Amino acid sequence: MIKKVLVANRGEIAVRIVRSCREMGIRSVAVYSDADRTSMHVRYADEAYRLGPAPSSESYLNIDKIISIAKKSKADAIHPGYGFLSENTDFANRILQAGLIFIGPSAEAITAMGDKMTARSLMKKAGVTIVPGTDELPEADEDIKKLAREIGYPVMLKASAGGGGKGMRLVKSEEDLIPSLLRAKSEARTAFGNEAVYMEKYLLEPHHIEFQIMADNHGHVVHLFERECSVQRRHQKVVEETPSPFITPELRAAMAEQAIAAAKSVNYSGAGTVEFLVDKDRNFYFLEMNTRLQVEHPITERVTGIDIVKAQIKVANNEPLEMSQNEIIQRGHAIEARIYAEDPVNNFNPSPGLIRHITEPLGLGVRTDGYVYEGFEIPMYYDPLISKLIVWAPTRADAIERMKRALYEYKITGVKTNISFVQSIMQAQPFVDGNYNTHFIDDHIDELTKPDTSDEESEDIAMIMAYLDYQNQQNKRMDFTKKQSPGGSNWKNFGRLFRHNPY
Amino acid sequence: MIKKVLVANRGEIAVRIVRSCREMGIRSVAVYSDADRTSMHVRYADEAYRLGPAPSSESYLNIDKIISIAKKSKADAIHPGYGFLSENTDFANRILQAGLIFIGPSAEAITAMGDKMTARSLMKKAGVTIVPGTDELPEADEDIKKLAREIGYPVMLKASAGGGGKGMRLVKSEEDLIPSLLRAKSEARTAFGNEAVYMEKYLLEPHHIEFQIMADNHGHVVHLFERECSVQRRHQKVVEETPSPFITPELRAAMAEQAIAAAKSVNYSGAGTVEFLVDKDRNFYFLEMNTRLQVEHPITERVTGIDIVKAQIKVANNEPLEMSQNEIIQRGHAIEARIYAEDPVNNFNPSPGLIRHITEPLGLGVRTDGYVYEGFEIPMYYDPLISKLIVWAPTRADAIERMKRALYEYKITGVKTNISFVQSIMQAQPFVDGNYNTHFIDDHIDELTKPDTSDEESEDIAMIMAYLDYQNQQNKRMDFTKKQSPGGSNWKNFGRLFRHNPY
Amino acid sequence: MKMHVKSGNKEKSIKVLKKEGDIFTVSVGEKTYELDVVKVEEGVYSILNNGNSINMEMIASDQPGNYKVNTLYNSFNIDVLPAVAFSPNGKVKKEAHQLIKSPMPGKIVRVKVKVGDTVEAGTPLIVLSAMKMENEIKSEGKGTVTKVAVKEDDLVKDGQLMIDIKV
Amino acid sequence: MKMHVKSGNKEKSIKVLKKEGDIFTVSVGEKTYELDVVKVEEGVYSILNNGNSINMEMIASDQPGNYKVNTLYNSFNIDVLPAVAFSPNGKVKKEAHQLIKSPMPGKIVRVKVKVGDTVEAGTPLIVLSAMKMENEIKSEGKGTVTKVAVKEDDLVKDGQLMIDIKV
Repeated sequence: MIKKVLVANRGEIAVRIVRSCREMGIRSVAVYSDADRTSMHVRYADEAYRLGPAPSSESYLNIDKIISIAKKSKADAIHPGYGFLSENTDFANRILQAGLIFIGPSAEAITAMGDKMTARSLMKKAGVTIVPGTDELPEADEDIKKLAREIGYPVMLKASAGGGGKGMRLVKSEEDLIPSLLRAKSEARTAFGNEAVYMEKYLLEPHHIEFQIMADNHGHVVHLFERECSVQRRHQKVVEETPSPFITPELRAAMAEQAIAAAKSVNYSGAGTVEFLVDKDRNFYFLEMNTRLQVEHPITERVTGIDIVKAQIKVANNEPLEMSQNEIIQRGHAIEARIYAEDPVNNFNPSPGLIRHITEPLGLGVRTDGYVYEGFEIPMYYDPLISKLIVWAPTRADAIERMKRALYEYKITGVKTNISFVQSIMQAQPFVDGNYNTHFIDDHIDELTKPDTSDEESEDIAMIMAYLDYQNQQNKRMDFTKKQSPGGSNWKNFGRLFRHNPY
Repeated sequence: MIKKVLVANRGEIAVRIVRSCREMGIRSVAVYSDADRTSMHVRYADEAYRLGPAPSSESYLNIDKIISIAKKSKADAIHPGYGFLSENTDFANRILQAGLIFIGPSAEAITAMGDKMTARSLMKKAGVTIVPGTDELPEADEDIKKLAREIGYPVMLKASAGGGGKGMRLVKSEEDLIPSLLRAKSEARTAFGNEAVYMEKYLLEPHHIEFQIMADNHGHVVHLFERECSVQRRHQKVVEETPSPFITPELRAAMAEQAIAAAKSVNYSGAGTVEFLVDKDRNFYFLEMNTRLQVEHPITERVTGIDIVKAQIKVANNEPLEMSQNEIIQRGHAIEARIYAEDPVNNFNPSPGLIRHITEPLGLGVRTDGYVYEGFEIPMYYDPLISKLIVWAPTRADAIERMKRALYEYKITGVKTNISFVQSIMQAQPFVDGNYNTHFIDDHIDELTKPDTSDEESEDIAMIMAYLDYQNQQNKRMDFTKKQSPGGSNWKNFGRLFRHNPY
Repeated sequence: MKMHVKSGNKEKSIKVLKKEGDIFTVSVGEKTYELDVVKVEEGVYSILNNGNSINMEMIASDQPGNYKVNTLYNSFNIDVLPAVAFSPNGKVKKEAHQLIKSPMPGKIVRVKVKVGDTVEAGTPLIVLSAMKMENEIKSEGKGTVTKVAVKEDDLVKDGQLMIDIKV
Repeated sequence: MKMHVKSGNKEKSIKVLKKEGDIFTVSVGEKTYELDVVKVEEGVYSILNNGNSINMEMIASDQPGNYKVNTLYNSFNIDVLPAVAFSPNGKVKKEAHQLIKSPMPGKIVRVKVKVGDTVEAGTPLIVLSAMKMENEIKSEGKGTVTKVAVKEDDLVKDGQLMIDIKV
């Protein structure tokens, strides 16, 4: 029985994993880089140990150090979260060699699925449909160009070890091919320590739809239905929903069957995700299998009622799955919005920095999984994901209205965020109609990022408030010392704007 | 069609109602007393208008003023929330006379159920079982004592116009009868403007179990299952859960049938709650019907998926109910904890004051409905309810673990709260076993309020931190001016404890 | 600098032996702790003690050096005693007055005694209303009312003196 | 005191005509507003304008009088111009330099030009990395590099000058 889990990750997913540990009575161990000493996962876990300097390569990717902390803290299992070492075969092996439990699938399954090219040939054998494409690309530019011409533009370059959009480039014409390849290789090397890149046909109006898989060590494999993840920018998901508004019940059944076949072909264990591309004619192709917890797992949790992290831990404990396929029912509709520290109107540039003020959306049907708090400085070394906002409602239309309400309540300042950008997505007709594919953001970027037509009244009042605040600042020192505070201390200077009348 | 709703209330319930309005595209109008200008419902609604001075009688109970604001702001409906004017027949009538929609049942139904004595005789006629008791009490002390002796001690004194524990007193022996009566009358007068009090037999080991009713204007009445509300202090609910761990499926069906009969007997419309007392032998008695939204409605929302406020508004729009009885299914288990600004170790004394710091519990299966924020001063004029923490999980055991996790995350300082008291309830064996009745808190008050045996290490570290913080304060002014801030302003002084080394 | 700190009845001497970056080595009474201390929010500290992650919130009161310290499940009332003011033998003179202070912010509904009245243990003194609850405040012992500092409808703060009773 | 306030290209004069408690009567350009203004959190105001409930957050920048003001869906960049400094005809001299500033906090991965290089519109200047994304920053027009203020592996702040190009 697992009694103490080391979470080899940071940010919202580390906090989320510790939450489930806490509910199961399992002690949690956080690890942190120097940039994360004040991060919420450190404060929230039962124990916390320093890994090393800020760069991932010296901290969250440092296998030796993580395992030595696990031993020292007497953790009996390691949860890798997503990203970082979550799909690293060496890490899984080293954990097992150290006599610890890896909360994830076997090293063999990671290896098989982790290298996208191996996975493609494996799926071909298992009878799972794959997207036309290449093996690892040859050295010579001319050979690469030839392959691209054979497949036909546009083509997609992908890091073999990839995930999360890193090392991925869409190439529309031959002149962009080699520069894009160099950039993709560079990103792949930085992100995964492996610069192998391959090429795939780029499908027309494709949907990105994935199936959540749960499997135990006793041969049971179930799916927890699909997630529609076609709202993407820079090949990173922004909004996910379940059920998909695009697929039919028949298509859902066919895809679920292949997803389970894919998982079974590698004797999968634990939580995993089989990603498909579905073209406009509803042909579907295996894209890849992520052998880890997925960022967007909460929408599946919300419609099925299953806590996927708890289920992972139980599987790692060798327990059989608690649910059979016909007991798993999708109820209502769930949507997740990823809240990033980024500037949507400026090419989605990341915006690390100090969180000045935050108001979480609350109330009926709303969940946030985040990790920042007022006064926390988001480091520039890691992902720009601040939090995930998940809503549920009986119908898709209600869920969209609820998401709009929650986004209205969600206030984060100090850093730039994509909150109003997501609000624009919720109001865009193709999204409201459920009629969108992975080009949605690119095709509508202008209307999605255009500022609301500002009414003159709002602007006038903003000008007045800037003026009043400025005048108040000039008078502040005097007010501050004059103020009678009930607590005896000037804790915060709220309430009446001016303590005396300066006019 | 309702397009603009005035919410004649304050606090968490006003915010909660505005949330559903916002999701329905309905504009919301807040009203506020002078003590509530900065209250969240004022900030969160689309519009806000002043009612009057802080005391309820001059603000939230001022019918004339509320209706004139509704007219002025062109609201077409009024939602009364709970408490205040929510069960006031005059208010309902005046709203109709003004040509506005009252979001609630007919004035007749309020009158019938609002006066507890009338309701008793009505229920008797409708074949609903009632608790043995009296009509309005006679004048003479001796006559009252005689009635009490006939019923047999202990007896319960209740305000005829009552609700929420106000004007309610348990009397165990004759010597306490008259003093308790005077106190009950005084509270009833203050709270409801009506000092009529009656007496009921006090049942042994009683459970307080209530059924949520939804009815439309077209003769349909459904129930949304029960809520177990036996965890009470001073006759006010602290923790509620659904399903009840006490009742059997047969009992549930029998109670549901009587609940619907009670509602039908007054041609009920909208959301209402039929409260029962269930004794240790599972005999059940009609207690009262609350003709309004109930504080604890969110647990019902969570297990049924129905937004009760939206359903109320749709009924007020004359729409037929969207759901038939057999489509309403209870899934999983939900628990609500009421978070009060009070001091459990000091007789639950209220603790109004300034909120210094608040951290909301977040993540899977957690909802909070609140209204306070950092820097807000909880007024002393109104209810001590700060927020409601609602959790859901597939099973009762999981829900308790999740509640403990959420309470662990919930931090409110500046005022005293009952958060750690609720944490003790979640750990108390009778609660864990689902084996408790309305005496639970009184019977276990010592163990529920006893501080955790403080380990020496915690205390040592607390002493060190007080010392370090004190020293830091002494050095602060110097640090503050020395600090290089990236934003150019000393926004907050976080991070390293001392900017220089004073040792 | 060695100082004394009180928590409830316990009193210990504290000394910072070493400070390196955020790591404080501190002796408390007989024991020594090595703590990694970072201030994360206003009045909130994250502390790592030998790997254990602890969050503590400090609420300073009106009195200098007096803190309420909230940990996970405990709350300590702690006084930092300035070395000069520290006098181990200086006992406060036994109180000959019963000072009735308001246990909460609220409004005076009724004052049931006047100056000169003699009271017994249990005599009702004041009815105080806050958040719609009426609370009767009673005398803890016998004595004579020497001062009534509030009247009906007055708003009182937490801890405000209402009545002085000479024992 | 009448002052000028700028929002983007718009410039208006503002004057507080009356202040009673929290009610401010203010003229802005041609219009007059009566606003109920209360500060509710640090930098956050609740404003009632003729019944409409508005929340505004003010973020002061380094420059005195410069604010980013966030409303529900809009964000305004506003400058309060001190009356003395206000000079309606004082236009800034046309910029003869292209100043390449960092668009975000990050780390310099590569510097692709050196002092003396001539660049065209679209010439890659710098590769900047933040939050695991590499961004190539290009020249907007032609010119000559006169200054390179950063080198590889430098950490830069948002808005920090990296390269100066003489147009």
